[in-house]
Amino acid sequence: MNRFGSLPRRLVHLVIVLFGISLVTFFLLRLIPGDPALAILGSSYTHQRAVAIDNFLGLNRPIWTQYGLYMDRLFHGNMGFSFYYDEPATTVILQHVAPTLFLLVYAGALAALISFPIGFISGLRRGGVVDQAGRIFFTLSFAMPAFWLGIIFILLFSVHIHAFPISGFGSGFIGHLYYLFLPALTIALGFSTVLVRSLRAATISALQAEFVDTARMKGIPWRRVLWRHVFRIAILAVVAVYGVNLAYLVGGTVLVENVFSLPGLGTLLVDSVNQRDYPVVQGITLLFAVIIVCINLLTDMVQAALDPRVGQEIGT
Amino acid sequence: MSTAWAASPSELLMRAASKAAGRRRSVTRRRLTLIVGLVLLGIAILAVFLAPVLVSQSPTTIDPLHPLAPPLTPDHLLGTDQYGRDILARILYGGRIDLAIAFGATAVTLVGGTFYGLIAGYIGGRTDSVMMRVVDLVFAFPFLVLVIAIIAMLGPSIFNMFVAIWITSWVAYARIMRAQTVVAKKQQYVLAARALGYGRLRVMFRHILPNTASAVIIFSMVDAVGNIILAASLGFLGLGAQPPAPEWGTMIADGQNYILSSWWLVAMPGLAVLYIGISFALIGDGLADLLRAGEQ
Amino acid sequence: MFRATQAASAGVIVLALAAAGCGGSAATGGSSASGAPVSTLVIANAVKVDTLDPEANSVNESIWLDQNLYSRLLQPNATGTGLLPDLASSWTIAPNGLTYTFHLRPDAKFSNGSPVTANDVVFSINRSRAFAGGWGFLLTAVKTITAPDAHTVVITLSQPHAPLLADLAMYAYSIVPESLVKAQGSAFFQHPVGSGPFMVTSYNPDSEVDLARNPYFYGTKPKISKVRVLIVPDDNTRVLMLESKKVDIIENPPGNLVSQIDRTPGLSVQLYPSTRVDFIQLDEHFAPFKNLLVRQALNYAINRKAIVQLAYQGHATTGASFMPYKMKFFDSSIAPYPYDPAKAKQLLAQAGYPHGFNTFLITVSGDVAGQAEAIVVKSELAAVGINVSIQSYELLTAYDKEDGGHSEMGERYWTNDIIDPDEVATFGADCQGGAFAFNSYWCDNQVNSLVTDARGELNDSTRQQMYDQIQQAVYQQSPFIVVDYSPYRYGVGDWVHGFHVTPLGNYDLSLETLTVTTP
Amino acid sequence: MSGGQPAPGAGAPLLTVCDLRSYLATGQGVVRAVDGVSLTVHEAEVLGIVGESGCGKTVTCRTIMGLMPARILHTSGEVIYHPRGEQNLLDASQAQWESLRGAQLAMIFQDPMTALNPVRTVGDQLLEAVNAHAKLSRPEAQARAIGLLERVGIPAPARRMRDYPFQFSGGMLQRALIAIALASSPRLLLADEPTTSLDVIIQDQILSLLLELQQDTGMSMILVSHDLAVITEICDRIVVMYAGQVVEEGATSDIITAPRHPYTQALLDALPQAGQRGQLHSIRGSPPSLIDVPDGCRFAPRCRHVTDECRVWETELIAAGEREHAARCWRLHDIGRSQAWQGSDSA
Repeated sequence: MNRFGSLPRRLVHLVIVLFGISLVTFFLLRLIPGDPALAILGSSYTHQRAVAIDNFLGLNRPIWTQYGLYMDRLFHGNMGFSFYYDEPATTVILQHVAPTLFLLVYAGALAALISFPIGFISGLRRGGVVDQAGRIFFTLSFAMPAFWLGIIFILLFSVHIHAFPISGFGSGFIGHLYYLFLPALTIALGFSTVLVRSLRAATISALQAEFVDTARMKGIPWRRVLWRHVFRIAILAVVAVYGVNLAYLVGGTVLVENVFSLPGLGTLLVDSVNQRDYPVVQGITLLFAVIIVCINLLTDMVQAALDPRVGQEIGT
Repeated sequence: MSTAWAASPSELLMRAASKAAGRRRSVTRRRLTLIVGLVLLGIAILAVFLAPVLVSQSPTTIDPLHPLAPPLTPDHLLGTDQYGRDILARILYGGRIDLAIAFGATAVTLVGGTFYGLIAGYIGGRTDSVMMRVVDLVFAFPFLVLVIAIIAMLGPSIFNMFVAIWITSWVAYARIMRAQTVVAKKQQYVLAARALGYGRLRVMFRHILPNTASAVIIFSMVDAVGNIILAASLGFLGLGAQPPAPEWGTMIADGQNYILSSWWLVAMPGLAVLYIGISFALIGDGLADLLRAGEQ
Repeated sequence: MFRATQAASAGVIVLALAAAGCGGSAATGGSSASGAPVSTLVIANAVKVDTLDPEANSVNESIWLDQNLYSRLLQPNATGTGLLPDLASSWTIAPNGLTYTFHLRPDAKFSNGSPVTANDVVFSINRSRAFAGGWGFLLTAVKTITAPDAHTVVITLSQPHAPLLADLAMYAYSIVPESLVKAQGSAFFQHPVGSGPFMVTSYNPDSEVDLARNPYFYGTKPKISKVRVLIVPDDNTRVLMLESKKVDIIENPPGNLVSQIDRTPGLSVQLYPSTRVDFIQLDEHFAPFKNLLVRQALNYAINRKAIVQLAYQGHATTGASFMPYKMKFFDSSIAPYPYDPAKAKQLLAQAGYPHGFNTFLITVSGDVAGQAEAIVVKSELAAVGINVSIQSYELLTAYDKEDGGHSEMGERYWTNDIIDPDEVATFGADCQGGAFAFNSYWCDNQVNSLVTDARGELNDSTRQQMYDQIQQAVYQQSPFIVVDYSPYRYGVGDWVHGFHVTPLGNYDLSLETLTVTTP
Repeated sequence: MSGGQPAPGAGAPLLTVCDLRSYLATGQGVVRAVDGVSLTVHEAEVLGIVGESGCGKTVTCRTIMGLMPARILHTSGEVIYHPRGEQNLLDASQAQWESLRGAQLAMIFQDPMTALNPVRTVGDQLLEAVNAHAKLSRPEAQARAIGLLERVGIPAPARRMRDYPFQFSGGMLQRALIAIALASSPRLLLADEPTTSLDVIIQDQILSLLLELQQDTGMSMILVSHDLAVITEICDRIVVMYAGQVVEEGATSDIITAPRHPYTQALLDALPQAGQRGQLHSIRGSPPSLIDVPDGCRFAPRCRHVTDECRVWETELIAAGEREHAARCWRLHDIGRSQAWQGSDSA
C-alpha cells in the first residue's frame, strides 16, 4: 500500500496555490497607494523624476503586460530586479534566507525540546508539580507579545548578565546557535504553549487506552511501555498541531527579527513592502508560500508515516 | 501572531480508541477553572464599562506639564504616558476596543471559518478540494503583506483592523472544522441520520456541528488572545488604532520606545493583555475539559 | 509604519524591568581619556544600506557611508557653508561664468593603486547625469564636459549656473574608476574601488559593512585603521549596545532616551545642526488654505515651543525661514511667528471663518516625534475652533496622499542635498520647480522669477539679497507652516575624540582625524 | 461441541485468591466492586467465572494481573501464586510483577479492536511479547512469532506480521491477542469475556481454539463471561458471582444438575433450550447498586425464596455437596436439591 500515492496530486495543488499567490500578490501590491518612485525620491520628489523612474522600471506599461512579462520571467526563474537594492531580487532574497530559516528550525527544535518532556510528564502525572507549573508558565508566555518577551530577554541576558549577544547573526554554525539562542527561545516559548497542551491531552487519552494494558500484560518494563506505546501514539496528535503552528510562524518572525536586529526574510519583507519593492515582495511571498506548503506536506507525510490509518486520507 | 491548534484526524481516532471510564477529577474541579476564568473576564468587562465612574481623567486630554510621570503619582495611579495622558484611564477606555477585538473579531472568524470548514468537509470531493486550495492560499499568504495591503487601501482605523483580522484568521477555523467533519462523516450517528433521510443541511447543523464544535470553540479562546496580540503587532507596524484613541496594542507599541526610560508605559497595557489572556486561557481549559468529557 | 529610524514596539513585565528602569546601570567603570588607543571605530546605524552606487543612493545612511569611499571634485566644509578642494586642487571660472576649468591632483589614486584621471571624472559625472530619475536635473545648464589632458577637466555651460560647484560637491557626482565600472557593471558596487579615505573590506548591506584605511589616499591619512558599520534597526537595542560599550557611536537614539544617555557616565548625546526643516504642508486645493489670513492664523495658533518640548524633548530650534538654518544665505533676521491664539482667532474671523472649520492632518505612523507634533497641533488648533482629525498612514501611503494634491494638512520635512540654496528654493518656493512649492500649489510669479534669476547670479552679495527677498516672501505668504529645525542625534562614547557631523549629515571629514581609546 | 470434562483434573492448586476486596472511587461515591471474593485455580483446570455485568468479575481478573485501573481506592485480601511461594501478589514490586506477567500469568481482553496499538504492526507487538522473557536472536524470534500465529489459526502469518491492527477482522485480532498472551507460555491464562464482542460463529471458533490450546499446553485458564452457556460448555469448575461476591461454586456437572443458590437456578432457567416454546424466563429486578449495599443477602430483592431473615442475615459460603460444591444461601437446605435442570414455574 503506497502511503504517499497522492504525492503527485499534492504537488499539483502546490502549483495551483503558488499561481494563485503570485496573482494575488502582484495585483494587491499595485493596489497599495504610493509607488516605488515615491520611495526612491522621498522628500525631493518631482513628477518628472517619478515619470523617468517609472519608465526605467517598466511600471508605465499596461498592468496586464507587466503581469505577463513577470510570469514569463518567473517561469525562467528570474524574479526581476530589486528597485531598492539595485541587485537581482533572487540574490537579495538568498542573502536573507539563512537567518530566517535557521531561526525557524532552531525555534522549532527548541519548542520540541521544551514542550515534549513537559507535555508528556504533565500528562503522566496530572496535577503534579510539572503539570501545574507548566500550565501557569505557558499561559503567561502565550499571553505575552513575542517582541515584548524579546526585549526582556535582551535586558536580562544580554545587558545584565552578558550571557548572550544583543543582536546579529554570528558566523559559523556554532556562532549562529549562540547568536540566535535568545530569538529562537522567544519564539519557542509562545509556540510551546500549544504543543504542551495537546501533548498533555494526548498522553492522558493514551494512558487510558486498552492496548497499554495489553502491553503491560506482556511483562515488559513499564518504562518501555511508556516510550514505545504511550509516547509513540501521543506524539502523533502533536505532529499535526506542530506543523500547523510552524507554518503559521513563517510569516510571523519579523517582530522578533526586528528586536534582535536579525537581517531575515521577515524584516526584508516589511521593508520591501514599505519601499514598494515589488519584485522582492513577490519573490518573498512565493518563497514563504513554498515553505509553508512544504511544511504542511512534510507534516502530513510524517503523520502518515507514524499513523497508517491516516495514510488513506492524504489524497484530499 | 496568534497560533492555530488543530485537532488532527489521528487524535480523534485515538480518542475513540480509548473507551476507559471518565477521569477521576470530580466535575466540580473542572468547572472551577471555567468559573474562575469567567469571573476574571466579568470583572474586566465591568471595569471597562464603568470606566467613567472608576477614573475621572479622560483618556485623551494631554497634559504637557508632566509627561511620563511614574506610577503612584497623585491622581495618576498608573502614571502618565509620553503626552501626559493618564494610563489607567487609557487602559480602561482602551479595554472597550480590545474586548471588542477579542469578541468581535473572533466571533466572526469562528462562525465564518466553521461554516466554511463544515461545508467543505461534508460535501467532499472536488468542491472540498477547491475550497481547501483557497484555504491553503490564504494560509500560505504572508499575513503581513495581506494586512498592510488591506489597511493601506482601506485606511487605518479600528474597523479596518477588524476587517484585516477577519480576512486572515478564518482560515485556522476552516482547517480545524474540515478535519473534524471529515472524520465525523464516517461515524455511525451521521450514517444513521442520513439513513433516516434527513436533509443535508439538517445533518450538517443538527448532527455534525454539535458533536464537533468543541475543538473549534476551544481554539477560539486561544484565538481571542491571539487577536489582541495581533492588535499589538498592528500597532507595532503603525497600522493599529489611530491616535489619540486608546488601544492596548498600540499603547504597547508606542510604549516600547520608552521601555528603558519609563517602563510602565509598556508594562501596564501589557499586564492588561496578560490578564485577559489568562482569563481566556482558563475559560478555554475549563471548556475543553467539560466538552471533552461530554464527548467521550 | 516601520520607519527606518523609529523603534519597534513591545510590552514588558514590571518586575523584570524594574532593575533596568534606573537607566544605563550597565556602564562599566568610568574610563580615563588616556586609555590605550584603539584602531577600530564601531558605528551602529539605524537603517540598512541600500546600495554603494553613488548615483542610485536614496538612503541618508548609505549616502554618508559613500562619502568615506569616494571623493569628488570638491567637498563641503565642516560647517556646510563653503567648499573645500578634493580631487580638484584648484579651479578657474571664465569671466562670463560659462567655462569652469578644474586642475586635478596629480597624486590622487584609487584604492587599487591606479591613478585617478580626468577621464574617470568625465565618465562619473556623465554617468550620474544620465541615471533615470537621478540628479541630472541639477546640471541641466551643463553643455559639455571634456578632459583635455589627464589632469584637467573643462565644463562649459549654456547659461550661468551659480550652484555648479555645490552640485559637483554632491555625493551623486562621486568619482568612480571608468575601466572597472564598465567591466563589472552593478557588481562593482558590491566591493567598490574609490579614492576616498576608506575602502570596503566586507559588505552585507543588512547586518555589517567593514571599512579599512585606503593605503593610497592622497589626503590626511586617517588615524583609525578600521571602521565597522553595524545595522541595528531597533532603537532600544542600539542604546543598550552603547551602554554596554559594544559600539562607540550610535545613530539617532530615540528622543526620550537622550537625557538618560547623558546621565550615564562616559556617554553623551551629541546634537549636530542639520539642514532638516520640519513643516506642515497646506494644500491650497482645500479652500480655507487658499486664504492668506487663514494661513497666518494657523501660524499664530501653533505653539512651536510646545512642539519642540514634547516632540524633541527641547532639542530642536523653532522654525522661521523655510530654508535650513545652518546654510549660506539663510536670513537669520526672520523671527518665528509668536504663539498668539487671540490674534489667530481674530484673523480667522477676518478671513470669514469665525467658527473655524474641520480639516485633517496626515502623519506617518510609527514616527514618534511626528505623533507628538500632531497631538499638540490638534489640541492647539482646537483652541481656536479648527477641528483637526489625525490620520496616520504608513510612510509611502502618507506621501502618496500628500503629493497627489488631494490632501489638506500633512506633516513633512525637507533636507538639503547640496550646500547651495538653489535646491530648496526650487522645491519649496518655485511652483514650476517640479514640487509645486512643497505641494502647497501656492504660486507667486515674482518669487518664481527670483528663484530662476538667483540660480544664474554669480555675484554672491546680489544673490544674498535675492534669497533674502525669497525667504521674506515665503515667510509672509506662508504657503506651509515652518515648525522647527531638528538636529542629527548621535549617541557617542567619550572614548571617541573628534567625531563631527556636517549639516548635510556626512562625517567623512571627521573620520580622517578622529581617534578612539579603550572605554 | 462436546460437553465439559466429566470430573475436574486433580492437579495441585496453582493460584488462590482469598477474601479479595477492591473498592473504586467514582464521582457518585465509593463502589465496592469486589467485596470478599475467594477462589482457587488448579493446575490444568479451566475455571469459569459467570455473572451479570457489573458483578466484579473483570475487576477480579485485573486485580489478579495487577492491572488495576488508576481509580483504585482500596485493595485488600491475598492473591497467592503457588509456584512463586506464599508471597501475596498484591504487595509484589514492579519488577516482580514484570517477571510474572507474560511468563506465568497472561490475559486477553474483551474488545480486540482496541486491545492492540493501532499504529504498530501486529508482528511488532507479537515480537515484543516473544522477546519479553526470552533472549532470542532476531530470526529465532521471528520464527517463533510466525509459529504462534499459525498455532492460533491465522492464514499467511508471515505476511500478516507486517499488517496493522485495523487491517484485521475482530476474530483474527482476538487470535493474534491469544498468540501474544501465549508468547512466553504462561501457566495461567485469564480470558476476560474474550468472545463477547464477536459474532456467534467466530465466538465458537475462538472458544474451541482456547480449549484446544489449554489441553495442548496443560496451562490453567480462567474464563470470564456473562454467558452461562459458554461457561458450561468449556469449564471444569464454575464460580457464580453476584454484586461483588461469590454466591456459588462447584464442578460444572454439579452446578448444572443441582444448582443450590436461587440466583444460579434463575440463571439456568433463563437459558433458552433448543425447541423451547413460549415465554422465556427472566429474573425480575436488576442488580443492586454497589455503593450503598443493602443488608443481608444481596440477592434478596430478586430471590423467589426470600424470607424476612434473608434481608437481615448475610451468610458465608455453605458446603452443598461433593467436590467442594458450596453456595451463599442459608436457606440452602430448605430449597433442597429437587430443582432439576428444567425448572417448572416461571419467575
